[in-house]
Parts: sequence; structure tokens; C-alpha cells
Amino acid sequence: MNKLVEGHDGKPVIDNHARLARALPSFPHYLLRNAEQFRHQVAMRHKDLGIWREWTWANLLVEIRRFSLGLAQLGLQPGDKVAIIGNNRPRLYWTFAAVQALGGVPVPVYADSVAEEMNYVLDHAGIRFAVCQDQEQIDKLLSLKDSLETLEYLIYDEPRGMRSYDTNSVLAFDFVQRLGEQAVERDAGLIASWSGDIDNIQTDSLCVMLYTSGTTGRPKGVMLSYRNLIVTCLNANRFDHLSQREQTIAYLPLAWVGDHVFSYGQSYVAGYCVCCPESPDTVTSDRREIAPSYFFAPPRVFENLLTSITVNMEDASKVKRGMFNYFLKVANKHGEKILNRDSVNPAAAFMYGLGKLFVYGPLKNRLGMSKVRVAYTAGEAIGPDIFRFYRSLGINLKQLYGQTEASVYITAQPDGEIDANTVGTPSIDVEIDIADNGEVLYRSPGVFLGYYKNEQATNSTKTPEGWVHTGDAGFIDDAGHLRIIDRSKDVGKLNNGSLFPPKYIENKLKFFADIKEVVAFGDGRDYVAVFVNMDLTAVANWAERNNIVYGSYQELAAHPRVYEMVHDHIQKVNEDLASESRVAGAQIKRFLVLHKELDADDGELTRTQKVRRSFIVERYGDLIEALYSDKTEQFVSTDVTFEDGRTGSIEANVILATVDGYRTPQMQEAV
Amino acid sequence: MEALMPALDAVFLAPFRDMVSLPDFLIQVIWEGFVSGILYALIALGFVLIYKASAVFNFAQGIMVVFAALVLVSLFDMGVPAWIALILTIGVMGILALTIERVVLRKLVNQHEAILLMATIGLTLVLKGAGQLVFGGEPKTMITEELGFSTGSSDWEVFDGIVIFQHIDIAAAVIAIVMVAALGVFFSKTRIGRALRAVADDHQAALSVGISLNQIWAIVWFASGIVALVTGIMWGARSDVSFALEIIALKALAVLILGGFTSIPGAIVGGLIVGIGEKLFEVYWGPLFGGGVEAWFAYVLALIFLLFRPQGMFGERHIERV
Amino acid sequence: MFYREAGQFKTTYADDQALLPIAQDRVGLIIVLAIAFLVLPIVASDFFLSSIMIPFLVFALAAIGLNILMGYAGQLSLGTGAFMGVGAYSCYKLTTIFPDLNILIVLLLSGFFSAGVGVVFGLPSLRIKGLYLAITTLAAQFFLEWCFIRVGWLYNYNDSGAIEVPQRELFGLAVTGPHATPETRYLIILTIVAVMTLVAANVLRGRIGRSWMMIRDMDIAAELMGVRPLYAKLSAFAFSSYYCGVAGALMVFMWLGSAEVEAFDINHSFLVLFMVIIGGMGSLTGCFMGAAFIWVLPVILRAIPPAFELDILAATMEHISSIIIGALIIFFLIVEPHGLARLWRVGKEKLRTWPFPYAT
Amino acid sequence: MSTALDEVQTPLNDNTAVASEAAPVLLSVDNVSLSFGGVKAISDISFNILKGEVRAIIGPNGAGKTSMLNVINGFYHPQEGRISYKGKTRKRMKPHQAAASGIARTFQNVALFSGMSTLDNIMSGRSLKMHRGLIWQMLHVGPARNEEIAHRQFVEGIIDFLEIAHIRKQPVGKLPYGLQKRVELGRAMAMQPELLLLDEPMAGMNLEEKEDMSRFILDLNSEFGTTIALIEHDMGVVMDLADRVVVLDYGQKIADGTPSEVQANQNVIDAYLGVAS
Repeated sequence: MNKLVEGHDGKPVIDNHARLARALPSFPHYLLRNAEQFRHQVAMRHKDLGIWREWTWANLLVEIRRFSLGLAQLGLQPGDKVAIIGNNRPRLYWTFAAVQALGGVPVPVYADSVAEEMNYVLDHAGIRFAVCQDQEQIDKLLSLKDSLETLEYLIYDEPRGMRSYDTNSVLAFDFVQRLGEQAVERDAGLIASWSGDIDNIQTDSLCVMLYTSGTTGRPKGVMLSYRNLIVTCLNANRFDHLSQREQTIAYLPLAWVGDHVFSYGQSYVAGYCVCCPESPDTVTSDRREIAPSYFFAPPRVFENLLTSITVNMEDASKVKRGMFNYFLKVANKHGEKILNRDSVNPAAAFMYGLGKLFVYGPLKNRLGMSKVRVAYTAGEAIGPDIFRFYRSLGINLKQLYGQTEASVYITAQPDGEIDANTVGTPSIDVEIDIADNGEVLYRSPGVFLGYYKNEQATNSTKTPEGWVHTGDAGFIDDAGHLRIIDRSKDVGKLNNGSLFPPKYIENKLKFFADIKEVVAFGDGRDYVAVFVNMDLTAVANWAERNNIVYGSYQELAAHPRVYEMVHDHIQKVNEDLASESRVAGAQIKRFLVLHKELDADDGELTRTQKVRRSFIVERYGDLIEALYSDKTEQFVSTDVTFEDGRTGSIEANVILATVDGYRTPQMQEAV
Repeated sequence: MEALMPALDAVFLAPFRDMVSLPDFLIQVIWEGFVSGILYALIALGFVLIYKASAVFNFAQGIMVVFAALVLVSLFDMGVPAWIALILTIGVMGILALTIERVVLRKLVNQHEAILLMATIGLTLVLKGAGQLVFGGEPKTMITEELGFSTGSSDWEVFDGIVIFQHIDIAAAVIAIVMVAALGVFFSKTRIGRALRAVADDHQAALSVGISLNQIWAIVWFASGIVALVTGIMWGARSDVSFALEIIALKALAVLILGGFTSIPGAIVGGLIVGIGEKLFEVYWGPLFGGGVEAWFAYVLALIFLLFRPQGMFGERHIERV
Repeated sequence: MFYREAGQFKTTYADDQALLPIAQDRVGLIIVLAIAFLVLPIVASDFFLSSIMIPFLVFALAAIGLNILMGYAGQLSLGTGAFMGVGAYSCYKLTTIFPDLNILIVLLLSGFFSAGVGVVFGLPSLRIKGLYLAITTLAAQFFLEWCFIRVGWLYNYNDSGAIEVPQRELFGLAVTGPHATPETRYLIILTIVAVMTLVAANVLRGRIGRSWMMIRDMDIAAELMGVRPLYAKLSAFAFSSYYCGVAGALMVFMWLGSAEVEAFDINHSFLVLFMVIIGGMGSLTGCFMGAAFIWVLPVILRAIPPAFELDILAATMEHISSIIIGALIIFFLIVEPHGLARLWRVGKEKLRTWPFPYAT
Repeated sequence: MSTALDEVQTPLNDNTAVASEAAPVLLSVDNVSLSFGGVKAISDISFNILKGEVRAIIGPNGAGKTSMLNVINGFYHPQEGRISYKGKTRKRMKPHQAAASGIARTFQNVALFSGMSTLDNIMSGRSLKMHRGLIWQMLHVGPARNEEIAHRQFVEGIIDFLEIAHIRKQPVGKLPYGLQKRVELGRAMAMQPELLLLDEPMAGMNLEEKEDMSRFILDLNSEFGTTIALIEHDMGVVMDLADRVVVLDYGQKIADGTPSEVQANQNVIDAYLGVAS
């Protein structure tokens, strides 16, 4: 039995027990309940052929049942694995419940994964049926069919271009539904027995398998039970007071646990409506039309939105831009307080009200966020400025920390306790522990059953007591909020013994728009030093505004004013670090601005634009050593590949700088 | 049938009997028609000049006639000697042409011709309002004698009757002929004239030989301003200088339909057909309809003509391409 | 800015194709209609109703008529005044011949006569285009004017040559003639204009309206898509002339009370033309804006000298307003050939995308 | 029930006939000559188009290709020769009659209705299929609205097929050229033609746009069995798309056959080299 920590709002835990006891065993159960209880309420919308088609929960049940019975006609057996591949389309979502009702296991697969990767997943999971969006996916699977022995039926949603395919194994979704219907025509009792079979679903049985893309090695199939998901969803809904009245837009990959929980799990449990966009290209306008009340997006979505806001406003008239900027300042000052229901002085409240009329309201309207009650971001760290920007507009954006293995929720920020640097307090029913090496461990009802056909990985991740290793390093701050600092395997130690989380430091610096990449050093060293790679577009703009003349990237990078600017940024980061006792020792002492852009062509970045640290250590060894010496300048010659494929070398004297006011805790104590 | 015969007779035979029975009157009617035809032709000429060079259908040509005449008369009324007033008026028309080119045409280059037409309708309103504001709305008398025209008339005894020729009418005819001849020479012999023709044929080509489109536009508007002034003097000598002329000037549109938008000979021939035709029709057929048919004869003639030959008398049929 | 459309989504094609798909527009229209129907009759003075609102509505209707022909079907016409005249004279004759016929029916019937005349004068449009067509409409204008003078039957051989509006009642209330109150006349004309505007909007968004626009935009392509130019053009002439005819009938019966041929002369054709240009070709809203602008501007200008106790003749102000309107036409053609309606649409678009300068 | 609605419910032509020797002749051009004021644009040309095939008409500039299309859909009337379509021979046919008998086309220079949106442009292709009269249109209720909606539904299918949902409500005048061409194809598709004439459907497009367009044309041909006659300059495209090719030069037919036959034909090589030199 789990040791339950106190509920987030301080209510007695007993309540929760009682509520959880009323939980239904499976999602098909919830489907039946919703079709009864929320019969006339819209369960799903899909923008198709120009308008939003709607299905009430009652319609949904009928559609799903027809498909499910059709699958049964095709011979789907309990335990069979069914791949679901494609964009966020209603029929693919229906497949989950349709398969689960028969005791099968849906396995959503990333639609954009390359054939080889898809082959591995489908083969590993032992897929018998695949439900695909369109011809593209079907073609991909047909090319793999020879190596996939278990794969029998391919079912497609969109019929375009599917005329000339083998109709014995490649079937239309409609066709399968018709099979189901015909079966019912022959035997009307099927409907009742279908519902009866649902009653036999065990709550601890396998509900869904989600393959984690995994940065290293093969994808792993995370097995989640009905209990895992349903309890987590119930708790999450309770935490944010989500009811059947919410609307959300489904646009993130189906195979991602977040989408599965937000657009399927929580929706079924609460009974709220999920809207599918017309196409991935139209998400922005579709979101505006729907105006979701519950919204999730990874940080990059918020970043891109903010960039497009800024770019758009560049073209606005001067007066309007001035007004916009003025009110954003007002929001920046008072918005958070107002959102957190803290008291502000009447003048500020009035100005904020004006801003709401002229800027925030219309802006939220354009973003399609005017009705957002709760918005979450997770997955990576979000820039504090970006985070605050949305909150200051009055959007209740919060952070959460989660994992596929936890059925998402590990921690989340309760309303009114928001800090850009934390990921919140433990979610309901979740226990958190921090290991000695800083690694975060958790235990919750959402903890997965295990990795499919991978006992070894399961055992190394999950302890017999049910604790799960997150692989992330972090700490609980004074307010009881979890802060994630880095991947735990990357966290090092300085010679003075203090923690060195490179990613954490790098991210803090990268949040400044002028800085594109940062590489931090310090493991086994006396202090932290960083390479800074400036963002040419941002810095060039800044240079133009400040009348700084330069001839080349190299020249600009070495410009004293650029160094000054970077220096200021580092000082701010140091202040920030100093305020957090666990990482105060990891303040930056020395830095340099790299004379060239880090480039994938030169092997410095991966093709996905991530820094290849080991390569950099090797390539720029001289520079690193110089950072840990007293030198103020270091000559360096680098081989580079030009855009046209020629190779050559760049030579430069890189300036090394020391940060003013650098103080480690020890030094402070000494003073 | 019995009822029909007199009607057919009235329409198809009686008018011709009347013509033959009083040939001197017929000649008088034709002469009157000829003279007003000349005036229509002159207005149409102003249109053609501008349309040829800039594809602008200048609705304001009529009001320009009134405007020019009013300037002339008003200057004289203010005590300026007639000939100096005439020269000053030419100057005013020059300034007007430049202004129109600068303020209106230059901004509307490459617009659809309907848009350009409407712009000139707007121009009409401005000129009309300005004219009335400055010169007042009352009709004025043209300073015919002061400009050296004879106001007398000569009689021609023929077919046992008398045909009266007003000297001013003769002058009008002569001046019109001189002007057409001068324009002909201008277009074929002078550099600017040839440039104008080049513009009419192909804007790009004109630009490539180093002629500024803007200059050309200013020149043609000035030229048609002078034509307007001459028209105004002639017309004013026959009746009054008043804004009513503006409506009559619209008949030049019918003339253009007959003669084509780009043909100077067409404008002359069309003007004469309309002028003579409407006089004959008014005198010999008008009574059948209760009179006043002059008001619409020209347009209906143009309309009927259009149905049979949409491209005008001198235009070519063009093939539509897809 | 005030157009906050987030959350407005369409679940049926009927909603998506509604005349006013945006909720705020619907609310705006309801407010305008409420003011027009409920507030104005109560608060407005007789002068305001009979000298501003009634003529404004008459001209708006005529402008819709001309705009259908010019803005939607692309056929230039300079004969609007005469087509209005046909409506007015028809209405007059109908009231004489059928004295007991309901006046509303008479008003609406009279439009059919001008529609018929419109078709006759539209026939040349099958062979000729653009400016040439404008000339044929001038022919219509002058020929019809002549008819109004010479055909005595049209005005019952009055000595004055004018048509005098007889008194007619509706539900016991005088709606035409000297005893009809401005309020009654205003409300009747408002209702007719509102309904006819709705009808025009409906026709314009359907098959027939689309065939007009096809002919306007690319007549050759339209024909190759199966649109028969004969039907498309003549139906545009008929529909347009019907509107002008009803506007003409309303002008005499609801506003002027009596009229001579001058009421339908070429200057009136131009007046309506200006309304369409300044209001905006191809926009029904523009017709109302253009009518308001062209009609109200001179009224305001006339009111200026007395307000400042200046001793300027009314005629002088008339000339000034002529200059201003002429200059505005040129200005609009240069700066915004689609007139006030486009400015309104651009403004609305700005409000919709606010605070962004354009939609993304 | 209204016939319009019934028609709408049958998606395009439910006809999967693919060109083969056995396929019936849909259109046959026999000894057609056309001249403008003495200048011969087409002289004595004969060829046919089989039901369900993709037929290409190629040739150097001024070879009379567009004139040929104009003759086929009744825009020009040939002085000599005859054209049989669906077994019926005709002397003169007006363009709108051609449209009514199932011939649609696109134009060399996009001829969209620039004042209308994408949606309205494609809707305009339904003109012939809509029948509700003026009175219903005025009220825009009941049958008129249902008809409009039924056709909207059909048109949405085309919008989806051509992947232009994102520009549905935008005025076409401001769209990039490639998209305009796509909208124009959509407009022609909306007519549910039996014979679709495409005049340089890929002119002025970049490679990606050409690939998209080729895909649409092939899908259109294979999914709905629409017979297609196209003029194209890009020989690569023609070779990929066409079942049979007819080559014109100076208004005369110089070759007719499969793409490979035509490519090997000495006359064709000369004509193209002649242009190149």
C-alpha cells in the first residue's frame, strides 16, 4: 500500500480514497458511463472539410462499438496489440477504446518515425492490426510487411489513393465499421455481449503500451495499466478542477504519453470535449476557433508563439507598438500578482484593466487562449521570461514534471504557487525522494507495470518497493517545490565539493536571446567556466541599434561591447545561482565568446542541433585549458567546412574574461 | 391595313416629299446640322487626342469647353483686352493640363479604363464646382466681335429661296478644318507628334526612345484644352456660354462610337453624321414623335450602330485570345 | 480589438456561409436596426427624417441597384436616373389605373417595369463592353427622359407635366400624399430597404450572384464554365433596374411627393454613380456608406455658414460641396478604388487582428 | 427529392476505366483547319482521345496547341473538318454548351475570378449543376440553401483532395502562382468533367509544385477516371504523365503515339532542335 502524502490542498486524504474507490475499472467503462451520463454532450470535434463535425458521447459509443465489433469480426483476440499511426484524428482516438473493449492493447506509434524505427517497435510489440491515417502510413507498413510476421490487417482512415490496394489485408475504417454493423444485424445480442465483455476487463491489466523514443538505445515499451492511468487522470482532474465542461485541442503526437493522458485519459474520466484540428498546418487558426479551456504545449510552442508575436509587432505602427510595449511592461509588473489574486494598488489594477482591454484580451484572443483556465508546459525547461510573459497576460500557465513511466504526473504547480524555476509540488498520491547523487525518485499509483519484454531495464529503473528512478537530478526547495537541474548522469562535482549541473547553467544563459549555445565546464575543476556562442541574428540587430560596426562574425564575437553584454548576462545568472543553496557553488567565474558558430557540418552539433560536448572538449582543448589559467587571450586555429563543402581553417585570438563579483559560498563565508 | 398606310407614309415617304418640295430649306437644315456637327466633332476631337495618347476616356472634355470659354469671357469682363485674354486663357488651360497630369493621371497609371473614366467624372465635378464658384452660374455672352469675328450673315439665293449663312458658322467651319489640318501636320511631322503616336501604339516603345510619358500626357491635355477653348468660342458665339453645354457635350460620346475612340477623321465624320442626322431627324421626323428628338437621336443612332459594328467605323475587329 | 472571435466555430455549412458569420457583426447589425426602427422614429425631428433619412434610404436602394450592375456584374451604367424614373412613372400610372391596389404592392410592382426597360437597354451588353456600353446606357437615359416629357399619358396629361402623388392608406394610416407623416413614410421605406437589402445579399451569395461575378472577373472563363452570358448579363440588368425602379418610385411617393423629369436626369444618374464609387463597388455596406456620405455631406456643408454666422450663399456651398465630392472621387480612385467599404473592411480586419497589424 | 442532391452524392465520375486499346474514343478530331484572317493556325489535323487516358499535346511555341484546345471546347470554330465528342459530330458549339456536355479546362495564364475567394472560385465550377431559381435564391432558405450546402460539401472534397484547406477563404488574387494553378484545377474538377483540358498546368512552377501537380493529375485520372488532354512544355512531365502524345508544329501534326515512340520520332527531334537553334 502506498504511503500517501498529504493532498496538495491540505484536504484529508480520506476523501481521495473514497473518491478513488468509486473509480471505474477501465476506459471502455468510462465510455459507457459517459454515453449514459453525458449523452447529449459533445465528446469530440474534428474540423473536416471546412466545418467542425461533432460527436456526442452517445454518438461516440456507437461509432466505437461498430469499429470494435468489426475488429472482433476480423478476429481480434484479447491481448492482441494494435498499432495506431497518424495525426490527431477522431477515428484513431476511437481505436483506443475499440481495442480496449475487446481486451486488446493499443500501441500508438510516432507517425513520423523512420521505417526502420517503426519496424523495430511494431516487431517488438508483436502488432497484429495497424490502424493508420492514410496512404503514406499504409505504404510505409507495406514496405515492412515482409519482416513483420505478426502483422495481419492494415486499416486506414482516409481512403484517398487507396483504390488499388489488396483488399484482403488493407481495409477501410468504414469497411471495418460496416463489418461490425452487419454482425449486429445478424445477431442483435452482440451489443449486449460487447458491453458484457467490457465488464470483465481487469483494472490492473495492460491498458496501453507507449514507446519512449529514448535518446539512447532502442525505444522501450512502457506498459501502463488501467489503474495507472485512471487514478492519475482522476487525481489530475481533481487537482485542476477539470470537469466535463472543458474543451481541449489535440495536436501533439498520439504516441506521446502527454497526449494520451490529456486527450484520451482525462477526457474519458472527466467527460470533456477533445477537438482535432483540420491539419497540422492549421492548428493555430483551429485553436483560435475552438478557444480551449485546458491546454498543453511544450516550451518550444510557447517560444515560437512569442517569437511570432514579436515579429508581428515589429510591423505594427509606431503608436500601436508603443502602446503594446507599455502595457506589456504594466503586465510584467502586476500581471502575475493579479493572476495569483494578490492585492495590487488600485492605480496598477486600473492600468492592468486598460491593458486587458487593449492588449492582453485581444492578444489572448488571437492566440486562441482567451478561455484557457489551465495551461501546462513540460518536457523541458521553459525560459522564465517566456513563462512570465504568458502568465502576466492572465493565462494560467503552469509547469509540471512528468514521465511516461509515471503516467505523466510527478509534480505540478498548484494555482497561486507559481515560480518559473520550479516544477511544482508532488501531484496527488505521489511521493518524492531525492537520492544522494541528487537523482529524483518517485512512487505513485501511476507507476508503470514495466517495460515490455525488457525485464532488465524494468529492474534497473523500478525498485522492488516501487520507487522509480527518473534519471533527473533535482532538489526540493524551501517552499516544498521540486527543482530539476539536469540529467543526473551529467551532474558533476567541483573540486570544492559543490554540485555542478552543466545543463542547468547552460539553460539559464541560453534564455537570453543574444546567446545561442553555451557549453559549461567544471566537473573535477576548481570553478565553472563557459563557452558562449552568440546568436548572430539577435546580436546583429543589437549591434545595428547601437551603431556597432563589424566586418565578420569573428570580429563581432570579439567586440568588447559583446563581451560586456555577455558579462552582464553571466552576472545575472550568478546572482540566480547564488540564491539556490544547492547550486550556489556552481557560479561562473571565467568565460569566452566563441569566434565561430557551432555547426553540425563541423561535427560540433548533432543534426538535431544539440551540442556534442565530448567533441568540443577535444577540439577546443586549448581554449578550455586557457580558461583555467590566467591567460586573457588564446590563439586558436580550427578546421571548418564551408557551406559549399570546401574545407579550410579559421584562426583567431579568443579573448578570455573573468566575471566580476564572482563569489562562491565559501568565499562569502570567508568574508 | 388602312390605318397602317398613313403611318407608313408619314414615316417613310412624307419627310422625303417635304425635303424635295422645299430644297432651300433642306439646304439650310443641312447647313445647321453641319455646323453643330463641326462642334460635336471638335469636342470629340478633344476626347480622341487624350484617348489616343493615354487611354483615358476624358469625360471632362465638355466641362473643359465651358471652363475655357468662361475664363476667356470673365477675363475680358475684368477689363483685359480680348486678345490678351485669349492668350491668358491658353495659359490657364496649360496650367490646368499640368495640374491634371500631376494630381490625377500620374497616380492612376495602369489602372483599368473604367477607373480612369470615373476619375474624369470626378474631375468634371471639381471643374464644374470651381467654375460656378468663380464665375457664377449665369449664362454669359461670348466676346465674338472683340475677337474679330463677324457676327453678320450672308444670304444665298437658291431654288427660289434663301439660305442664310452666319459668318461665325463659316468661321467655325474654317477654323475646324484648319485645326484638323494642323493636328494632322503636328502628328505626322513634329517630333512630339510622332512620339504621341508611338505612345498610342506602345507605351514601352515610347519609353525606350526616351520620351517621358508624363510630358506627353501634359501635352495632349494641353492640346485638348486648346481644342476645348476653340470649341468654347465657337459654341459661345452661337448661343451662350453656360453650363448647359456640358450635357450637350455628352453627345460627343455618341460621335466617338460612330467614329471610333482613336480616329481623328472618325471624329470629324462622326460629328458631321450626328450633327446633320439629328437636325434632319428633328425637322422632318421630329413632329411625328412630338418633337425634341434631338436630345436622344445621337445616342440611339450610336446604339443601333454599335449593335451592328461594335468596333466603330474605322476600328478593326480583334480576335479574343484565351 | 473588439472582435474577439476565439471560441466562435462553425459546425454546419449553413452557419459557415451565413451572411454575418462573426457574432460581433450580428450584434452590431441588431443594434443598428434597433436604432433605425425604434429609436430614430421617436427621437428624430421631422426634418431629420424627411430630409436626411428618407432620401438617404432611397439613394442607398438605388445605389444597391447600380452596384449590382456595376460592382458585381461589371457592367457600367450611366442611366440609373432614367431607370428610377421608369419606376416612378410606372408607380404613378399603376395608382391611377388601379386606385384600390395596396400601395406597397404598387411600389414593388413598379420595379418590374424598370426591370423590363433595363433588359431592353441591357441587350447591347451582349455584344459590347466597357465604355461602349456606358454610351448605350446614356442613350437609355436621354431617350427615357424624352419620353417622360413627350409621352403625356405617363403623367396623365397634366398641365404641369409633373406626377403628383395621390394619398394612399395602409391600415388606415396615410402613407403617401401630403398627409403622410414623416415617421410613417420613414418606417415603410426603412422596412422595404431592409428587406430588399437582405434579398440582394442572398442573391449575391448564391448561384446567380456568383454567375454575375464570374462574368465580371473573367467573362471568357465564365462562359467556359457553362455560364450563359445572355442570362447572366440580362438578369443583372433586370435585377439592378428593378432595384433602381423601386428606389425611383419610393423617391417620388415617399419623399418628394411630386416630381418632374428633372428628378430623373443625368445628374441623378451621376449622383448614384458617385455613391457607388465612394461607397465601394462590390459591397452592399458600401452602398449605404456612399449614400450617406454623398447625401449628408452637402447637408452638413449647407449647415456650416449659418452655424458660424457667415454670410455665404447656399449656392456657394453647393459649389463647394461639388468640388469636394469631385475631389474625393479622385482621391478614392487613387488611394482606395474600393471606396469606403474597403476602408471599413480594412478597419475591421485591423480590429480582428489587433494588436497584430495583419492576420497570421 | 432534388436531382441536384442526387448528383452531388455521386463523387465525381465513378469510372475507373484506364486507357487501353479497347477503350472507346471519347473525342475525335478529323481534318480540322483553323485560320485567322488568312493565317493558318491549324491545318488539317486529326487525332483522337480515348476514354480514360491522359493525352498530351506538345510542340514548340506557336505550334497551335492552345488553338487546338480552343477549338475543342468551342471557343474557336474551325473552318474545315469536324469534331466528334461522345460519338456526336458537331459543327458549331458554344463554349457553355461544351461545358454542359462535360468538357472543362484550365488556362495557360491563370484565368481565375480574381475578386472571389478560393471557395467561391471552386463553387463557380458547380454553376451548371445548380438549378434553383431566382425566387429561392432571394430567400436563401429551404431548397436553395440545401442546394448550396450540398455543393459546398462537394467542393470541400475537392479542397481536401488538392490540399488547399488553408486558403479556403482567401481571395485568389493574392495567392502565389502555384496555388492559383491548383485552385484553377479545382474549379475545373468541380465541373465533374468527362474530358478535362489542361493548358500548361505546370508553367512557371518550381519542382516541388510540379511534383504536386503531377500527383493531382494522376490521382484525378486514376481515382475518378477523368480523361485528360494536356499541353505541356516540360518533356519530363509529359513522358511521366501521358499515355499518348500528339506533336504539333506550325499547325501541323508531325507525330502521334506513346511517349517513347514520339521521343524517337525524327520529325519531333528536328522540330525541337529547330526551336533550340
